[in-house]
Amino acid sequence: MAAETSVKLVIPSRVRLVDLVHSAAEKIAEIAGFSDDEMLNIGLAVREAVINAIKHGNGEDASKEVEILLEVTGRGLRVRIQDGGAGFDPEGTPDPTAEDNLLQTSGRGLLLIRAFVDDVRFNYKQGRGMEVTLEKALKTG
Amino acid sequence: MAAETSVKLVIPSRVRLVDLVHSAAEKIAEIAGFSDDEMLNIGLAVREAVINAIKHGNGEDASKEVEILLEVTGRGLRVRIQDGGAGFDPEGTPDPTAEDNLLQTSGRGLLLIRAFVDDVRFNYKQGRGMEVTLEKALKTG
Amino acid sequence: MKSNVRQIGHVSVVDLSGKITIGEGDVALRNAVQEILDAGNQHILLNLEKVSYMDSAGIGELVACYKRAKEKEGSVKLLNPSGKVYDLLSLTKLEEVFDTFKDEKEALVSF
Amino acid sequence: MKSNVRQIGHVSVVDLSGKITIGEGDVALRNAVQEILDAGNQHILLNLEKVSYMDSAGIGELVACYKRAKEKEGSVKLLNPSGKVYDLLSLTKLEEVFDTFKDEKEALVSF
Ligand SMILES: Nc1ncnc2c1ncn2[C@@H]1O[C@H](COP(=O)(O)OP(=O)(O)O)[C@@H](O)[C@H]1O
Ligand SMILES: Nc1ncnc2c1ncn2[C@@H]1O[C@H](COP(=O)(O)OP(=O)(O)O)[C@@H](O)[C@H]1O
Repeated sequence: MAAETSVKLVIPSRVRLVDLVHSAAEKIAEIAGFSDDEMLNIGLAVREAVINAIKHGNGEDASKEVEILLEVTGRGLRVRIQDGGAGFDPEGTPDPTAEDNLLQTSGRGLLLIRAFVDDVRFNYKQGRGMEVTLEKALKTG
Repeated sequence: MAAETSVKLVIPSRVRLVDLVHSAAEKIAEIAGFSDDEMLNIGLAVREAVINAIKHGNGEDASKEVEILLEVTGRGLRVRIQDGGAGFDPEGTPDPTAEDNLLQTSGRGLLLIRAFVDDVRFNYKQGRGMEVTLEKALKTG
Repeated sequence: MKSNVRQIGHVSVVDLSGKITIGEGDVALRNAVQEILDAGNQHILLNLEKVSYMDSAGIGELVACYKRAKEKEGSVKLLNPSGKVYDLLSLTKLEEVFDTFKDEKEALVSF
Repeated sequence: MKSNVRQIGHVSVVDLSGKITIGEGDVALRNAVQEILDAGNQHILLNLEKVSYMDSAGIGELVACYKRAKEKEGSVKLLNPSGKVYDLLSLTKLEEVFDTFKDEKEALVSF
């Protein structure tokens, strides 16, 4: 395991487990030293990425797992969310804030993820699935 | 993974991560349908077992992991806590409620674990470490 | 999430509290609004003051409610989105969709 | 965990709130009691009314405080352990060790 302060969670693809992962992410953010407001943001970003892994990555197939690694790094927090799906092109999704899309009832998850952490990386691993990495640095000074 | 509603957590042996595991155990107990009071009891039992795994099992060596599996079963909840330690004889520990031991400042963890769940099993796995299994059934009727 | 409906004239004010999130809050919101529409009312003011946050499913459900009311020639407006909820509405540009008020009376007369 | 000390005559009443658990609450309790003893006071009433729960480390620290006060010819007594905390004291048979009170005035005159 990479960091001394880290938690790996492995869950079957069930939406009812999202709250638990969300709380764990908030706790780790608190331990890492983030403010209450940043903690909420990190929690929401992790939540959205986990929901995507469960729904889009694993198609809510409870026999498929989602693995979430929460790590306190020297700079802040790193979160990796791994599903067992076919991946997707993150640049190919429609912009939910475009005039024509405002009345869509979905499609806002990636927007929230990108807004609430500093860096989001998508990495498709052949034979494993999609790995989404979120990074958030502690404010210094 | 055994149960459709389950969470596996893997943590390095650090006491500061105990609260996070404790909350996850409470959440799973809630999902399983336990009452608030039983949820508190389950949380405390898991907490004590995880503290023991971190301190006694792994000697707070952060390079050693503790694995916690929380599973909603047909009957209630099962929790497995696995450390990387040398194991111990659970029958060989002193009774903290004996007159002579009342003023000891430690030695009450196993008592609490046994009091707060229905069944506790200790299973030493050669080359892996101690596995403690807690079971708690939902009250029916 | 909890909801409570107050009927004030032709406006149904829905006091929401808790989180509007996937699997629970979003379903509760959908049901609350559907009941109002089924009862033949179509002017809905969602009081978000006590909603601590929403996720994308909750935000999607807000939009779904808006569209359902619109289909019945009605409308959904928002009262007092606070902190994080306000940030989310602004981030998703849904401020442009929803009429939003700080004062309940002002909101009521706007319908 | 939070603590606040009120000195009433020769008794130091420590109002505790939160959780007395490993790594935080237990250390906070130890420090609070040590400060009282260091200041030359040795009659201590721990008000547990707002303590939601303890783990075995917290319980152990309660006992450690008791012993430290005793060494200085003092005592540690308990006020209003509620719910889960009461259960824990009874389960561990520490009721037999600690004088425990429901009423602050009764506790105060007992020292
Ligand atoms: N882990 C994933 N695996 C496969 N596809 C994904 C994943 N995450 C997101 N997507 C794709 O990106 C689209 C946009 O995702 P998002 O912005 O979260 O909105 P929503 O989940 O509401 O559709 C999804 O509809 C899906 O097609
Ligand atoms: N996972 C474990 N690995 C090794 N030894 C253990 C483990 N859990 C408990 N023990 C042993 O059992 C003893 C009693 O444990 P417990 O009742 O929890 O009290 P405490 O942890 O305060 O000593 C410990 O002191 C330790 O020697």
